Amino acid sequence: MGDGGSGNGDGGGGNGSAGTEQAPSITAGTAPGFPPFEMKEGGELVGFDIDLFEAVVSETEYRFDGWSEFEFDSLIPALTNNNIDAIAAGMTINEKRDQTIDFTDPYYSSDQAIVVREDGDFSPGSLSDLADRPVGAQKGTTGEGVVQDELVGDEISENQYNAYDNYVLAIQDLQNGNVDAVVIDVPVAETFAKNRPVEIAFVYETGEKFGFGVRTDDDELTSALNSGLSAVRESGRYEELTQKWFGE
Amino acid sequence: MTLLRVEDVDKSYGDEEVLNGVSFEMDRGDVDVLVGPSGSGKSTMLRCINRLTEVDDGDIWLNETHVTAPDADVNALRQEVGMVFQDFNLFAHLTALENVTLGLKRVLGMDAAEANERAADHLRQVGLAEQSDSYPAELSGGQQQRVGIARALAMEPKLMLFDEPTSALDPELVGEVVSVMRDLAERGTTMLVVSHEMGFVRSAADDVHFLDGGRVVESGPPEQLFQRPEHDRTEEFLAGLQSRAPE
Amino acid sequence: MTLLRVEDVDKSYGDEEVLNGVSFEMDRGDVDVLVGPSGSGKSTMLRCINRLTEVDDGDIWLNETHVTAPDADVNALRQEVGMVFQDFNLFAHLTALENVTLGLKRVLGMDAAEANERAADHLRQVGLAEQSDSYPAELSGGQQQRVGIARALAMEPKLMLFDEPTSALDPELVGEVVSVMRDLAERGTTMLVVSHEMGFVRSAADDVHFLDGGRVVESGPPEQLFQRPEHDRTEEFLAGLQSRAPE
Amino acid sequence: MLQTGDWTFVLNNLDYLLSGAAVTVGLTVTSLLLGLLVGFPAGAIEVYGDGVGKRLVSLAGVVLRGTPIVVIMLVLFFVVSISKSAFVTATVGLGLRSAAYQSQIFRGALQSVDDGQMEAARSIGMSRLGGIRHVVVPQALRRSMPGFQNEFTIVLKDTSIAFAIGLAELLTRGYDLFTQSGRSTAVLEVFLVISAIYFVLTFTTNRGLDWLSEYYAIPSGENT
Amino acid sequence: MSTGEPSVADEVRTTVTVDTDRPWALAGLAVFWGWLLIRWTNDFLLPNSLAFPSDRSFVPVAPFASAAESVGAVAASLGLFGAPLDVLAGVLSFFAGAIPSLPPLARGAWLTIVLTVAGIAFGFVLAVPLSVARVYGGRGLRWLSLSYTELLRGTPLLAQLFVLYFGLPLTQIIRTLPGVGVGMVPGTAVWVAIIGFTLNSAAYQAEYIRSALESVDAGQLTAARSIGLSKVDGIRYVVLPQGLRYAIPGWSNELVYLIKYSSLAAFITVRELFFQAESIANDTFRYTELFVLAALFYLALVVSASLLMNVVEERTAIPGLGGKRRA
Ligand SMILES: Nc1ncnc2c1ncn2[C@@H]1O[C@H](COP(=O)(O)OP(=O)(O)OP(=O)(O)O)[C@@H](O)[C@H]1O
Ligand SMILES: Nc1ncnc2c1ncn2[C@@H]1O[C@H](COP(=O)(O)OP(=O)(O)OP(=O)(O)O)[C@@H](O)[C@H]1O
Ligand SMILES: [Mg+2]
Ligand SMILES: [Mg+2]
Repeated sequence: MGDGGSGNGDGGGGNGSAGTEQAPSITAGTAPGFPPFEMKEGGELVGFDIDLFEAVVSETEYRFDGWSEFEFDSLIPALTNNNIDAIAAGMTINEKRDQTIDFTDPYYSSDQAIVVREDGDFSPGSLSDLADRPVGAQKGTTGEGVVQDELVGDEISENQYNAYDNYVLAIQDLQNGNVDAVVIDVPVAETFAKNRPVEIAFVYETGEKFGFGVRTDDDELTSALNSGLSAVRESGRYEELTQKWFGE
Repeated sequence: MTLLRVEDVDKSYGDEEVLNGVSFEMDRGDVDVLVGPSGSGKSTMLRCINRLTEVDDGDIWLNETHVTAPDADVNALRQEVGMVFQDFNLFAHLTALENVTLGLKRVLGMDAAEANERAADHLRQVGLAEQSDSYPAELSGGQQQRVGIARALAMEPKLMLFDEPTSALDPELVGEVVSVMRDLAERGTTMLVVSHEMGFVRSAADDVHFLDGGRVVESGPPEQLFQRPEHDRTEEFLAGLQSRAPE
Repeated sequence: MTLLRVEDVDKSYGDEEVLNGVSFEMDRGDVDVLVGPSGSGKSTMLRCINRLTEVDDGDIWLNETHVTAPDADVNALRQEVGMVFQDFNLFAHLTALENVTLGLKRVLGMDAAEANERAADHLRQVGLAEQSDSYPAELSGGQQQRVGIARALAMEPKLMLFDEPTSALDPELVGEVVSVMRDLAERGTTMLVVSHEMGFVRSAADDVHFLDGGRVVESGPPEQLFQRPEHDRTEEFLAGLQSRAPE
Repeated sequence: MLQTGDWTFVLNNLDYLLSGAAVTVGLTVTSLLLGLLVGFPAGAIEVYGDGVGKRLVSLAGVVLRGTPIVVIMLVLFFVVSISKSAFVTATVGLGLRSAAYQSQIFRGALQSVDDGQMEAARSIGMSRLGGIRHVVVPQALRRSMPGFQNEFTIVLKDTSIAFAIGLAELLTRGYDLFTQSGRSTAVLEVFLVISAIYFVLTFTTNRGLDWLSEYYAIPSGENT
Repeated sequence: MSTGEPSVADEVRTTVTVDTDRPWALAGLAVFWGWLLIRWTNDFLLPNSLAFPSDRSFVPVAPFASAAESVGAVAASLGLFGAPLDVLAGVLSFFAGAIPSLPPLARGAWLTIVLTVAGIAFGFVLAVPLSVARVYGGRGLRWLSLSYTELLRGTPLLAQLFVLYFGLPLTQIIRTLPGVGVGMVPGTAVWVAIIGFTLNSAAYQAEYIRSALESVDAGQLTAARSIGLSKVDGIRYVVLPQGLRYAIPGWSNELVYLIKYSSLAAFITVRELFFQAESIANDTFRYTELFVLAALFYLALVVSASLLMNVVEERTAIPGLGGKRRA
């Protein structure tokens, strides 16, 4: 399985919780299909999170041992079960997650975009306009949280919410007409709006922030990543990366 | 009045000539028996008559029907010709009664009541009134064969074919089936029977046809064939037969 | 010199008394035959001797070995007692030769060369030198049974048990097996045989034991038993047997 | 729906897919081996064993056969967490489930060997264990060939479910391809190609196993 | 092209059965089904005004949670000897964690059953002509039927579902059909899943039925023809009724398979049992409870299906035909 990002096979690598060794190695998990944060290009794992996390780790004493790919909603159990040592997957810091895992300082802030087809038949201006419409989101994301908390039960029925393993499929199904709107992080939505026949109808402000996920008992790694993150910001590398991935 | 006319029938499987210019005739009410060594073509001959097997050459007529014509209606023909098999071939998933009614309902299009009535009649005729609700597996071989006979008879065919109807039976069960057949013969049913049951042949057959290697070697009433056969081959074969069944 | 002593053996299955005080003796070189109606306990008697079945009561001695002792070494015992089965039970995945060598190698611990040599000898003795590489499914029934005999003989047992060795064979194949057995008898093999093959019994048996309902009704040399049986039951049974096999 | 551009895209990434197919094949082999290693003794215990051991084995079998493989894999990965490696986890999941099925195949095969074979073995002085080993098992193994063949294709296809724990096998890689931005129009092409690869794999292994079982068949068969 | 025809193996696989002489297993099933039926009635049939809230469990959590806590405390105080109590506390807290997720799992189980029953039933309708074509058809029909079964059996079900859902414009068509997704009628994805299971299951069922048809004695059809039945009628009235009885054991296997593989519908957004379990687990991070619960649900469904098929087999048994599984 030697190819590219999927480093599940390299077994015995670093066990992050060992802690005592010099320069322990860490494995990070991500969920591609979330452009421009993480995605596959020609079999290679690329994206903002990928570059940023690798840059951050290189500022620490930890040795980076490669990426493991998961479905987004499998990342947290993978982390708590030591399958990986950190999550870099555009993961929003929220209370529920914070009870199970720890987050580093935020490295990006985002809101949720409501994406619709470009044809203009349907252009909602607020969540209540979505009443009785099939709506999609990716399993386990903040977008799903918005749908579940704000829509299901009030505006739409449970059956009108379509949950996908992946944004790309959600957008695909939007194009196919199986859902009328998809709730999705703004930067991702912008990428899709650029190269797919979809557009952002409106932005639902959640003020959410992305952080890297770390096990609760792994304070050393948390603080190392935090200082690494400041170092990357200070060196101007962070600017470069946002320019590279979000710039025109 | 001629009911069945077999004219110069040929049949080969690959290189093997199984029937080779077979001809004979039967009148209505006749009971004819085919005898002959294993592989001589007896079963094949029967199967040609109801077109379970196609002849290569020659003609078969049943009354006015040209059996071997390519456009003959085989399903209609088979209603005219009842067949009783060596290993019974009762429909395993149906009771004795249902075995008999299936054809009445699905082929003759009778309604259930009528079919049941006629089937019950025929089962009674073969002595199985009691067993009508039993499944084949619950019947003895002799009883199964009698259901087979009832099943064929119920279609009220013009001609009944029997292919060694008793040879798969235990010796003590042969009697019941032979007696049913003798009964039929006495009541004027036209029957063409492959059998080596000498008791039946002697008491019921009008004509016996001796087949060997796909040819009719000799035909005639049983007394004639048994007592003064014209051919050595016939004599030899029949002598073997008679010593085998001494009753 | 007594080789086998069966003393007052009882055996029941549930309520059914299958053996009921059976006693007899055999000397080295004897050929004894057990006859009796179906269910009379003949097979059970044989199986008690090599402990495929356990007796309920009574004793069996083979030479100095107390067969029925709870601590007897059954595997050692079974090397001393060869058994030939009605339906052969050849090892289906092994060739004729391998059928014979398996026990030599795995029980007697011979090396391959020695085992092959001895097996080939025994196959030759039963007339199957040619077939040693054939699998059971490629052999006729008679050939299979001869391999079965060779397999048992190769262990060089003191006593050979045969349980109706010819009754699963087509009539025309019985002869080959009987002639092999007759051969063994002439060469002094001690044999206890369940068989109703009159040809074999008359020409080879030293003693015949007639079992009925789990008891030895009568024992004696075949002439005596056949010509002046003491019991009506014996006479009746043997009369049936002899008429069945007129050769 | 089928577009040349998409075909080119898929064919350009064929080596990516094929390396996924290699993972698929590897996973199939390790799982089947584990299944054999565990399943064979388990089958033997169900036939020859007794008491608690037998009960435990058959209970484990019922649980493994009654639960979807995706649930088994997720439990192993996220609940029991037997290994960091998705490959090892998938092997254990598929392997144990396969063991549960293989044990039934062997059980059936062992039981189908005629009792007379064992009696014959005992009658030449073999011990029970010797009889099982030299007479019953060799025949049972041959008889379980068709069942094993069936199991082979089932495991091969079910490796695709390791998708759920992120193992980069064939299906996951197909998924990777069309979830790249701008490539979602290639869904159908991707799936046609990976289906074709699966088909070639199952078809050729089946023919291979056919050949193998014919090669090792006992002449004239045992199908009496 | 020749198929590997693993008929022996297929029969061997019918193995998820319970001994009917284990009353506790049957009692457990009875409770499970009783609860499911009440739950469904409550959630789907009763008007909201009358119904118990559909997202609340019938059984309160609190007693389990507090019991778990107190037993756990006692266990801790006993030290080493508390081990059995510790287990009990574990079981109690498992229930406490599991109870809130029961209502959504019941809804998921409903869809699982819908998918399975529809898949097997529609699959059967397809499988009969497929197998008949294979056994009695001409060259062309035989080849067609063989290719279909080989193709569907040679590729993973998951891939087939992806093709149907994402690869083909099926969803666009189904979506526009009247009634889809309205009220109790399942939505688009469910229909796509049903189509997938139907097509896939038809291939497997066709194999079981084919080998069963082939085991019907040829004399049966000859006899049927000899009383004047046409070939089609002979197959219909004589061969199929027998063959289908022989096919029941294989068919039970297929039912069990389908129950388990219906979980793959989760990957195309169908909210069946496994989907519900996974999504609650993702939400609450209670992976252990949810996956173990899901496994228990599936086991209960599978065992029930086996029992049901045993009854069917007994009911359709005819002396000398079917009934006892052929060895
Ligand atoms: N379907 C077939 N294909 C090839 N050869 C056949 C077929 N049916 C019959 N035969 C051959 O035709 C010959 C005559 O067979 P047939 O069954 O008519 O003989 P028979 O006189 O009925 O013999 P028996 O007394 O053994 O039933 C035999 O050599 C047989 O092998
Ligand atoms: N394992 C068993 N369990 C129960 N009953 C048995 C068993 N083996 C044999 N029997 C019964 O013991 C009786 C004697 O059987 P046995 O096989 O010894 O008779 P036999 O004289 O060899 O008869 P046959 O000539 O039919 O072989 C029979 O009634 C049989 O049903
Ligand atoms: Mg014939
Ligand atoms: Mg006996």
